[in-house]
Amino acid sequence: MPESVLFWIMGPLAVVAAVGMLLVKKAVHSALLLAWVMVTLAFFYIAQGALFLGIVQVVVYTGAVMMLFLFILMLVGVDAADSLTETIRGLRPIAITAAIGFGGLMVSLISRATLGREPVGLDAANAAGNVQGLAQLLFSTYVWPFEVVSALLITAALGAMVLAHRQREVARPSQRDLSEQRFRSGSLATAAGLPGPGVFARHNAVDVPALLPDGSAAPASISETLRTRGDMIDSSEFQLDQVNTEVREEK
Amino acid sequence: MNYLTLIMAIPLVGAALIATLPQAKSLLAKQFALGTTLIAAVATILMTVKFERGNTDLQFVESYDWIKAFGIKYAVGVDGIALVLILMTALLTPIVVLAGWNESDNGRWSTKTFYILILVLQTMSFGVFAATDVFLFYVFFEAMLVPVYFLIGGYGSGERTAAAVKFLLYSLFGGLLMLASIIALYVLSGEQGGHTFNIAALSKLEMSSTTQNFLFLGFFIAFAIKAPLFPFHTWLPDAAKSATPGTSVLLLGVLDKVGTFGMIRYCLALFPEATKTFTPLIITLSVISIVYGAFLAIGAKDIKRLIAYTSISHFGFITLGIFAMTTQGHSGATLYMFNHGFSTAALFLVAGWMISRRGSSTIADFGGLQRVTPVMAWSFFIAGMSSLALPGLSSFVSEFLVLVGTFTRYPVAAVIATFGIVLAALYILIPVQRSLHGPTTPGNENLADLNLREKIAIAPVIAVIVFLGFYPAPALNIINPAAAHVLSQIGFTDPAPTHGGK
Amino acid sequence: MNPTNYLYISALLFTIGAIGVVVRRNAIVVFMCIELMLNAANLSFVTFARINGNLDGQVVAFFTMVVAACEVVVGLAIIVTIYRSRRSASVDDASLLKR
Amino acid sequence: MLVNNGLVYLIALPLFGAALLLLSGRRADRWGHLLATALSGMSFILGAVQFYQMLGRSPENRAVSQKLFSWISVGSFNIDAGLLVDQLSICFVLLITGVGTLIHIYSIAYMDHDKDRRRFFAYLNFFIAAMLLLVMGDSYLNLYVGWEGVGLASYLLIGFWNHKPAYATASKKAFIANRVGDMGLSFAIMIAFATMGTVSFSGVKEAAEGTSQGALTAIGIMLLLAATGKSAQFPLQAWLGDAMAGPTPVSALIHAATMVTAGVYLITRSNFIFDAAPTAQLLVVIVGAITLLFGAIIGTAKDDIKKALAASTMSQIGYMVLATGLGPVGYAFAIMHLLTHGFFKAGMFLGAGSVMHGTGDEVNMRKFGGIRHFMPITFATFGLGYLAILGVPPFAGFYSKDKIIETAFYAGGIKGILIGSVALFGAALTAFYMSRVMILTFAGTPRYDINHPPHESSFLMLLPMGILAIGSVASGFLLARGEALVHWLEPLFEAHEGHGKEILPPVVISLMALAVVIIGAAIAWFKYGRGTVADTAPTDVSIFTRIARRDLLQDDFNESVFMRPGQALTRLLVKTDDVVVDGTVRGVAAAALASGSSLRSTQTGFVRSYAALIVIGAVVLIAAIWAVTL
Repeated sequence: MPESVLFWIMGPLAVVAAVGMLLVKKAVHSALLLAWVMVTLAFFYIAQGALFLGIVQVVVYTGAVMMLFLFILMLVGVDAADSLTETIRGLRPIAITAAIGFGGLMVSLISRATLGREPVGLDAANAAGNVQGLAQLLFSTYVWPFEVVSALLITAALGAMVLAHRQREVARPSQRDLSEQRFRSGSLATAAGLPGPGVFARHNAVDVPALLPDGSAAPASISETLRTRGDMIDSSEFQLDQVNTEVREEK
Repeated sequence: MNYLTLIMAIPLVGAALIATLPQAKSLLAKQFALGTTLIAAVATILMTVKFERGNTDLQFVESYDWIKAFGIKYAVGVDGIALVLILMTALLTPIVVLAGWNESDNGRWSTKTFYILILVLQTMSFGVFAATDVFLFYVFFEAMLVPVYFLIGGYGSGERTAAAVKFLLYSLFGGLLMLASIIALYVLSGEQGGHTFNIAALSKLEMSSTTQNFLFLGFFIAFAIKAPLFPFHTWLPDAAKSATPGTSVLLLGVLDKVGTFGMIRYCLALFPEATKTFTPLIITLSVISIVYGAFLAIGAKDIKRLIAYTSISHFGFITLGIFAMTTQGHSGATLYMFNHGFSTAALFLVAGWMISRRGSSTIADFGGLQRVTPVMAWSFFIAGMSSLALPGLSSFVSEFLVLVGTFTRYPVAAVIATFGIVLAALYILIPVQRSLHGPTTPGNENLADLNLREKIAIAPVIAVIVFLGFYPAPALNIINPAAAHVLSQIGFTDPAPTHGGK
Repeated sequence: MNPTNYLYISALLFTIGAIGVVVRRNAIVVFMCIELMLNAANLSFVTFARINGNLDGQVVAFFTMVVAACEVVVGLAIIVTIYRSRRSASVDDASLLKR
Repeated sequence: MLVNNGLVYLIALPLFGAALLLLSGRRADRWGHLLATALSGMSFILGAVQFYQMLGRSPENRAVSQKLFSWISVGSFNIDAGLLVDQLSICFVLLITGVGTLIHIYSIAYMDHDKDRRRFFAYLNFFIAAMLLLVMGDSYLNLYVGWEGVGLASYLLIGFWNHKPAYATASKKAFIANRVGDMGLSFAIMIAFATMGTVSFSGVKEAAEGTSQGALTAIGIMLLLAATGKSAQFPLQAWLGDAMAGPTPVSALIHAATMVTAGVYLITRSNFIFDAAPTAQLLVVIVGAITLLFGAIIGTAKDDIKKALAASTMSQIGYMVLATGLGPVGYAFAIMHLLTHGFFKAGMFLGAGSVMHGTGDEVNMRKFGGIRHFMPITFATFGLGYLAILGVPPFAGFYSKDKIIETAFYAGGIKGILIGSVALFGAALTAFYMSRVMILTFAGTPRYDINHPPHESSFLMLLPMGILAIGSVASGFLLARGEALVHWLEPLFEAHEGHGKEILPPVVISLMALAVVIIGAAIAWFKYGRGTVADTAPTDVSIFTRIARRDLLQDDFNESVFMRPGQALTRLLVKTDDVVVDGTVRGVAAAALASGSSLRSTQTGFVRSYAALIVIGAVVLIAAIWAVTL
């Protein structure tokens, strides 16, 4: 019974998380939801007597692979929030209909399929321990695929390195080059460097844009990453609404 | 190791060695290729010597399981017919290598690649003639296309890519039909006591006449495209025109023989009843090929296309001989395959030298070569004489045997085919007159005559042509028992003299 | 409990993953959806292993994980490369297949 | 039959010479012609030895044979490379090697200035070998080898100066006309094998008895076709005139004395077939008669001395063919005329060559005249030949030609009278055109630059002319004395019962022949001998003369009936191949391309749409499985 309880609680949650993956705007959120689904699956594995896989799922997938995803998200930029509007006309309804049809067919197939016997269960197979049982198979029957897969892994690692490696075609610009470039660009407005963030004496955090003389915010004063991510705090509250220009009478 | 596997392995080993050579050493690659093909030729000659002439069984037989699940074997063996074709291949390849010493220089890829392709092609050719497993045959049959495709597409001239693709598509189309037939045979064999691809076993299958007819057509169309027979011939002139002369020699001399060889080995042996059904049609096509090819040759303006068309005419003779179903026709056709290899080789090689010197393959651009380059002109003339089957040269023996053999059973076909010999005189003498005779036309005054290498290359070809013209017995002794055996297996006997009905 | 329920949930997750591949445009999200589909398949394998009473299904699931890892590594590297040259991670922008 | 293993050397010697001269290249320039002449001479000596030995044996045992090796052997088709020399062959062997050697000698001087003299001698030797093989082969197929061999030699020699386009064309024309004839020989061999199962002379002779008339007639007609090709008989006569493009010794040897008579040899050799096939025999007579007149008429109109002689050759061979068509009585006379003709015509050709040599290669007779003063020996030898061809007693032609005319008259019935008259009329025409040649060339006043008079030829050229002149005088008498040749050849032919019905006594026929000859010569004298002759051919002549000058329209006929339609057909087929046959293929390719490019629009390039398609595909697949398992 504990398994049923686990299933009926975790299962729907996993489905909800998966659906959420499709709906959320930001990729980071998708990644987090996916991590949740994976953890759920790890539970399921362990519940089904696949202890080793369950652990691997948590360690490798949720740990390593998802980290990789997040890492790349960071590299690529967190601006990667799609607009969820469809650009290819008619694709979405077709895709969703087809996918639902697919799912429906699968479900109906599964429900129609009968084994003709009760599920065996893994008690016998796991008698010597799940890890030992798996090892037995991996290093005997499946030793050849195992070796091949290891070769594949190495190849993939090398391939990723080759792909990700960027050959520099021109020398890295020196500070002098950058400076000259600034001066030669169309306007001299930024020649002396971009303005620093923060509102003097009120707020000096990096996410608050500086105020221009007319009191409006200067977007160029904060990091582009923060700007695109939308983590730019509205600086208007720090703005002095009206500078009291009235000179008080000296007592 | 058995001879057949040995001769198939030699070129492959050579190719592997050449592959290890540095790219820059093209001369070394050429020398390696020549050496390899010479070794293969010597091995093949030894094999021919060891061959038991009178024995009609397959010889040098080998059989190993290849793909057990489907009963596919690496099974090889030769009878007299296959042997002469293997011998021809083995003799022609070193000549081609030597004659086309500089053919690979202007190719898309390196010289190394050219010779690797040639050597691989040689192995495939040996294999296709030696295979006694239908599936193995099919594999070789299709695999041969690959090196030829690259040889035409990579080293040819003019519209070489288009020609290569045309060649490939035509051949693949035929191969596909054959594959369907082969699978059908395999299925049938499964229904009748065990899946197999063995020819001997397949020839004993029971089939309804409709099945036989369809399967026969599958094989026959593949071979008719390869041979090529009218109306499946249009790839040949394009391919021959675009390929290098050496490639053309292998294409017409060796590759196309697979078609006519296949007709004997597969169409006749596997489907004797269907053969009888289709014989009138095939005889008609052969006769059309003879006359049609000859007329097109007469009308050809390009010397390479001309030679290709003459070959279509000659292949008509070969097919005619095969389907005449007489010993003379069969022996003649097989001998014709051998002889045609050499006479076409001579024609193409000399034409190739003429073209490379003049920089044009249009007949009208030549003129008066006899005075400028006598040795080259003579070589071309002798090759031409062999092509028009002058008595005393090898083609005559085979052509006459085909005609006599056909006449005893199909007099009308033989009579029409004989008109081909007058047309042959025209299609040879017209280019001879235009290019060799007459005053030396501008552009031809300073052509160089054959150099020593070229003389060494062409001499053995002409020697074979002349020798077999006067004394064809060495070849006929090998062919005759096999040809008679094929006929007796499918139940044909020569017509007896009729005495005109008296 | 009847193990078939796991199969249902596997089918559902797989379908959701498939929809995600089609409708999302961010290459990384598409990738994650593919991972979801793989995981769904893995769940089926593990379930079948249980139904059949042997560990072969688990072994296959294990292999799938390794292959999926490889795929992620290479795939993400490709995404990075594309992003570098095109400044975009949208799969629609990379419609190089047509040209 | 006796076996003599030395026969092969007759052929091998000149063949060796040809190969050696061709292969050794310029190195042999200095001695090549001498070697070739010597080898030809040795062949003649060997032939003479054979002849001498033959004389010593009884008539039945005279034939000798040699089997070299099995040439082609497939099933029941067994051809040995075998040689056979019997009474008929030996006549040819002696003629070929004898006249051949003389012409070798002549050519040494004639071709002295040609830098390709070695090649010329190589060809000559090759011709001798091939011609010997033709007459010595023991089966039709062996004969065929020689038959095409001489065709090739003739092609090479006609085209010896092939850098002149017209000459190259002439050689090609000869080869192709010959090939048409060769086709006939092929047919004959094929029919013989299909009906009798053998193609050797002895085998066919035996089997002919049991073979139906129809088959024999077919073989006969095909052999006749072969003969018309090689011997320039109607309707394949057109090549001979153009063949005069070759050097004159070639014209003398090949196109007068030997090769062109091969057809007569073939028919005579196949007497057992023609004797059993009267229809074929009748055709032979008709062909002979037509050609006889055809050649003679052309001869009257030609101004080119060699072409006039060529036309005469055609006509004389017509006589021979006519004779062979008359059955057993005629064979011996045909051979006799062949031999005497070999002497006098070769002699006249050499004479013509000598004249050309002396006048700087001029061939137009209207540019000659009075040459007898400058070239007396040539005049004498040519004159003897002239008397011989006219059939003036006791010169050689009288014995042979008279007999043919006589036999023709005795052939019986209307046919006899008809062909006899044709032969007689032919004799008159012969007298006319030969006298014309004689008068225009040697008599009258010079019509050339008198400051550069012709000069007599060298001894090496005059010697063969002299010997041949002696032959022209004496050969007829020697062969006819006591019917020597008739008895010599008798064992080869079916026995025959004397002549046919003698409608006129032989003396009367001889006198008639003599009379028409005198009339013909006289007309020529009145027309050309008395006044001056224009040095250009008059153009205001009758339509008949114009047609005769155009070789009786033979080339126009061939051109309009065979050549132009053939060319049109070729062009049509080339077009068809490109448009219809290859067009179909290209059409299929184009259709594939078109359908491809229309399907291409479904490929948007968006990965996601492909993914959607994959999903749809999976749905369809699963639905299919679901439906099947339902």
